[in-house]
Amino acid sequence: MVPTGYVLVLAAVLFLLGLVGVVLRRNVIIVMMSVELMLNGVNMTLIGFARARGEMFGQAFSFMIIALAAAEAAVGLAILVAIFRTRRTVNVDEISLMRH
Amino acid sequence: MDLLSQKTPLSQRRPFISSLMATIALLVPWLATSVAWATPQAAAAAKTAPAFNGALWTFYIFGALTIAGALLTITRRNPVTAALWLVFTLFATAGVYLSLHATFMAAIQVLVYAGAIMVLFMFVVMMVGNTERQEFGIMRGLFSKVVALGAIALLGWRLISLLMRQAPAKAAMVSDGYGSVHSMGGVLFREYLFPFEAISVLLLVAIVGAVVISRRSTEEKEEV
Amino acid sequence: MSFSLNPADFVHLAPVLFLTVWACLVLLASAIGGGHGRHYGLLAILGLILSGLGVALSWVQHVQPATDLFAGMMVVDRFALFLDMIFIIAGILTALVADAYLEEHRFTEGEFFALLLLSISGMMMMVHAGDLVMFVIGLETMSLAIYALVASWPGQRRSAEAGFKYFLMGAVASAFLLYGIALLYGVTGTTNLAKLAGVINGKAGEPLVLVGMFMILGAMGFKVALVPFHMWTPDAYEGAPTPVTGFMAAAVKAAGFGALLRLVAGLFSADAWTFGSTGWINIFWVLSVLTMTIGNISALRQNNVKRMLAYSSIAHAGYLLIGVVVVGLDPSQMGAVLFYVVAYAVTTLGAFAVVAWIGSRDVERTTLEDWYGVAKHHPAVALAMMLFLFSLGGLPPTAGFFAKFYLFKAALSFDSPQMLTLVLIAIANSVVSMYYYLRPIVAMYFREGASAPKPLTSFSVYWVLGITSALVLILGMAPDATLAWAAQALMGG
Amino acid sequence: MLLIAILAIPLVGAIAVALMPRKDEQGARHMGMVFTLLTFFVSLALIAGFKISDPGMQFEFSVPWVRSLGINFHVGIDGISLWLVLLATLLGPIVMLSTYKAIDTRVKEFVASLLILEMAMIGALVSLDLFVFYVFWEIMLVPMYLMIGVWGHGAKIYAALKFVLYTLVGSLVMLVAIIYVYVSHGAATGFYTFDYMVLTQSVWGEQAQIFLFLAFAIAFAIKVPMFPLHTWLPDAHTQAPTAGSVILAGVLLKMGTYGFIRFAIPLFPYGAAVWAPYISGLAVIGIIYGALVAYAQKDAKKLVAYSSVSHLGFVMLGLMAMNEAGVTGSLYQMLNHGISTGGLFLAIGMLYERRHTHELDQFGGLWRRMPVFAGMFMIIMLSSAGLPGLNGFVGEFLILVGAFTHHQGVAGTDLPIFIWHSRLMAGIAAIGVVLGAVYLLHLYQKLMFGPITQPKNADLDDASWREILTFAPLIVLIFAMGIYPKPFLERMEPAVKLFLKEYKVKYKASEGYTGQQPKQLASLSRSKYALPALSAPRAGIVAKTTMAGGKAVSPKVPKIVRPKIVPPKVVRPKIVRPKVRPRGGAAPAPRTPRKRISPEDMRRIRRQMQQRGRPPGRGGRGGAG
Repeated sequence: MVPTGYVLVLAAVLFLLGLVGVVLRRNVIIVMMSVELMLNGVNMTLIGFARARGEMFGQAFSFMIIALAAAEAAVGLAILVAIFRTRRTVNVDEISLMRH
Repeated sequence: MDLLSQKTPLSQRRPFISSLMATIALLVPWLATSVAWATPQAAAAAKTAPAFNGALWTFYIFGALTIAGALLTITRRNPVTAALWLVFTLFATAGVYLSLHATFMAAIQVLVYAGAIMVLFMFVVMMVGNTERQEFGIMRGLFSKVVALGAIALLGWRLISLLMRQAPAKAAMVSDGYGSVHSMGGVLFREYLFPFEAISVLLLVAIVGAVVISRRSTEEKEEV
Repeated sequence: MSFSLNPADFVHLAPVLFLTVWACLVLLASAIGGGHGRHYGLLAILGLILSGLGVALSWVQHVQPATDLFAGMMVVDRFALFLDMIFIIAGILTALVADAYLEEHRFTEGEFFALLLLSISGMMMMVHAGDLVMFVIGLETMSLAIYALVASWPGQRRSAEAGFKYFLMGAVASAFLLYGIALLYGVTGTTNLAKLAGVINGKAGEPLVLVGMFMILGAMGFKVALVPFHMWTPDAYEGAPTPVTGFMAAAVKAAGFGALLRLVAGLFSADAWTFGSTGWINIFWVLSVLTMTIGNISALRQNNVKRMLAYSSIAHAGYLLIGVVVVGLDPSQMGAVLFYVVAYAVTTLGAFAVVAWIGSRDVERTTLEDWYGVAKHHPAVALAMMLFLFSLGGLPPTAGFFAKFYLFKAALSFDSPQMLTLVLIAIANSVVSMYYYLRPIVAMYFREGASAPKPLTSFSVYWVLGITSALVLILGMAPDATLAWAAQALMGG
Repeated sequence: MLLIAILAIPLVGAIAVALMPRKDEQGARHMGMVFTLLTFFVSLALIAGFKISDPGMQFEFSVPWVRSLGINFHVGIDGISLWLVLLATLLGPIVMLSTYKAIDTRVKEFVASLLILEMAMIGALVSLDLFVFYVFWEIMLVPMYLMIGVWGHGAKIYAALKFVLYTLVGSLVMLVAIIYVYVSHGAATGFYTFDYMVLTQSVWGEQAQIFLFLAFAIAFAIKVPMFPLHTWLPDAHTQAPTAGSVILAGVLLKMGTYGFIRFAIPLFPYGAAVWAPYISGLAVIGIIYGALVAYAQKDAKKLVAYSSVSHLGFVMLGLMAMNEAGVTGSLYQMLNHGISTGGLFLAIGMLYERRHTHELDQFGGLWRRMPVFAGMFMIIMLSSAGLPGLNGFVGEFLILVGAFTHHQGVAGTDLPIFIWHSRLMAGIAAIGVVLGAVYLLHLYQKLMFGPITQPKNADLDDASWREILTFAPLIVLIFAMGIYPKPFLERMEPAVKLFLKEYKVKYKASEGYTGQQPKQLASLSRSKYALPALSAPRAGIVAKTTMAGGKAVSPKVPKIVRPKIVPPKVVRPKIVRPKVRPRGGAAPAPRTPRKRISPEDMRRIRRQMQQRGRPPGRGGRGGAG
């Protein structure tokens, strides 16, 4: 029997580590991976709570979140590819065109 | 946070990566054995011998691995390494799920997350190639980073202390089938029927979106 | 726990499902018919009109609110139907503009319109959601489609970058939203909105609930671009293809506010919360002041019309938050905020249609200098733009004025100094906003252009301009019918 | 219906002109001329049909506009607005005539703007519904903005922007006050309406009146413009084209003073009394300041612009005297100012057409080259300076008399301080009259007398027939109003008397009343129009939403006060309510024309109301009987 509090704290740490990655990392792909970490934290929270309540809804929810994460990753990576394709000839330092 | 990064290029770091992969490979049988520990039957059996709480130990070990993996994921300079560590983390997470009797979710985690999604990531990492190009960054400047870190630390401190105090003290007893494919199917095709269907729209959007984004303009096509 | 699938549930949700199917049809058509110059926009519009008819029928036929479709996952009430109608109208107008715009700028069309339809069905799911699961799925369907649409300009790095920025921030916001939901679920044991509204009263003081609600609020604030979470807006609006920008400003904002209102009415405004120690309403009050003030002040120094309109949309989100405050105090005042949403959506669609109209062939003429002398060469369009700008600024006899007036009236009907202050701040903001709304007029009317612009010539854009300016005037001068509809559009009603 | 026609003709004209081909500039001018003249002639019917002895509203017309909010398109005129409407319709063709040469770019748009502006001005003058008034008030901004911005000169964009933003600040504050009035009146009576005739039957508490009056007064004072808020005016005037200046000076500025007399003072008499000393003080400062600054100007147009500040100070001073002489005088002075300052701007515009400058130094000795023009200019100038025998004198004299007996106006106080205050004000204002003569003569002398120093002035043409025709009606009016003011004054008088009587009654009723809610007075003579018969808000929307505030207040300390709405128990008499159309139902029953209800009926209805509804002790029928 795992105390629910432990699970939730673990999940929160995962979520926060993901957040730290999002905020601090400059590499886009790693930032996206950090988002995945955050989503995992959410999933673990849901599953932990579901376990504590002895019901399945939380798990079903986290199932949905996995699908959602997949869809998000697909779109995000597609945009990324599009950026790098258009950027090939451009200087890397000039990251954003839209700065005012 | 880039202190831990290594300057050596990817090609010379093969041995490390293969050792990482080996670790991941080792994890798999471990996971398999944890299933045996973590099932309710095992837990029930464990009652007779309270000296060893299998689920809790599984949780400790995989929890530690999860955190380690997550830390490594967000600190690696090379996206390939980071992705591998993420896979590692996801495996470890699956282990945690097992300790929570969420067997189906653990399987899905390995199959879909660690499998499919991470393949997507790796694919893009490889396709984009040179990592120097991938700089983007939401936060700019040291100051804003420090502020953000402080905010996160504050949030984390509040959140964790709250969770410690407020978490349900005692988990419910669950029946044999809890977390199994059967019980999951029961929820997914009853109460969650509509979301289950609706999520297909989401996936459709993802597919169409990916197609739209990666299309080239007609002119460009003519040139190519 | 007994559950039986009621086939009638599908009928209730027919407009949503139909739209999804139609999107697939558009995809199929474009797969067969090829990519360019085939006016798939018209096909999409046909689907939208049919779906709109369904919504209208549902509105008319509606006797009892259907609140428990698919085990409480979906809700069909007049509130949602009203918003559906806004999405559909916004979709039709966007498709009309896009039809000309995409052709000019060489997009591949079929998928674009399929995404447009899918995003609308996502929005519909979101406002029809009776459960946080569906809420999230709807939100994500909408968002992913919009990310893709923003980044859909082929070969334009600006568009892809805007899309990525938007995507990344949106993904983080989603993670927060989900975490908040997870916490709520943990404390209350349910994700059903109706059940939550009942349970949450007793749990008002629980810190975990608070944290969860804050996270949800923050994520929704991101979606509707409230001020601490608005950073993405100008970039995304500027980088996106203009019809998409218009769609974002009108429909996405409407959807976000619709969802926010559902949450506010369901969760935040529970009696124990309203004036509790946390004071949800006070939070919205502060957000409102911040959003409109910072939105307006940032808009002041924009030389790019598209960016200026982006900041103006932030400011309008601030005004709309007044409506949220009002609804939080008294849910029967929903009409005021819904009317504002309609008026703002119509006006901003018109304004962005003009922005889309004026550019040509890979060049978007969006700086003020590009607009010099437009009134001389294209007096009708300049007049329409002036109308839209006055409506955004809230001058009579336009929709924007009446909406603002109605909103202020709703706010002042609470005899409270706090609301009076809020309205006065909004008034001060209106004056500030007038300053920058006048700038395009100055450019169009008072300055001489070096050369005549060569705008889009397709009639579909003129159609949009005609329809939106007519609607702006109708909503401003004969708002009776819309007011009545908006007043009927109550949740669970 | 006559008023509707007067409103509709310019609007139709604007649309017609807008649809004309761009090339046909002369055609657009003629079309504008036709429509402004038509408006003017139709408006003459107002004089013909005006009942002199009737102090109340005439030519009333009301049709529900936004039913769910109780907004009616309610228009009507009385002796106060009659002449202002006529001034607006008269200046229309005159201005149109003056633009034949002056405006040569985008003529079509100019004529359309002018017509819309005319419509909006008339609309603001005749509307008897606060919402309608506000709409017209704001619509005035747009064409004026375009006129200054597109056809102006110099720093026109700055001037146009300043004009819009200044006016907008005030009017939005007024909007809040209007909404507050609407909401609180509705909450107190259960009858949600913007109708002026209904709202004037209520008085608000002292505190509320002070703030509400201030909110209205800021809007109007900016428009007038009163002394510290006047800075937009010189810019707008100088940069605007002649036509714009004439309309601005002629009618637009009157909107401010008209707003005071029509809305701010009758609705909030107590607030007016509280602020009156300050306002008249500012008015006097405006008189002197405007005159001195005008004298210092080197630019003819700016000089006239500052003279407006001075003249409108007189108008405000008379108005704030709140006695018959003062109010009548300021009404009369509004007309005078419209005519004479309008004329001055026209004249300066004609000089500008010839020389493209407003600099005083560029002129001189024009008398010899342009005797006819100089003669007409002199008459207008003297009228503006208040020469006895011309119209300006009558107005200024009345105002000074009124201001001198100011103390009798402010709620009948005879405290020495009020007496001395009023004497002081009148005394300083009298100095202003002298200063007025000084700067106007200075202007005339600079322009007309002396040697011709600039060679360009040596071959200027005298006034053309078109220009003479432009001036003719003004000059006729200057003499007519100066020599025989009776026809004008006798139509104003009953309305002014009624205005003052109601002011006193309502002042007494609101003195010492500190309630949050407005209370209704049953005893106002004009109340025969004030039946809630116009269009009650459709059952449901407003009433329900505003009465649904009955949620349980949480035990914790409320940060926002829940609406304190007493559920109105007033049962309104069934007879006078219109048939409420069932929503979404069949076609509405044809609207029967609103019945004039005889005093007997009125009494009966009021009795019914009292018997059925008024819960005793709500202080509803307090006030002075």
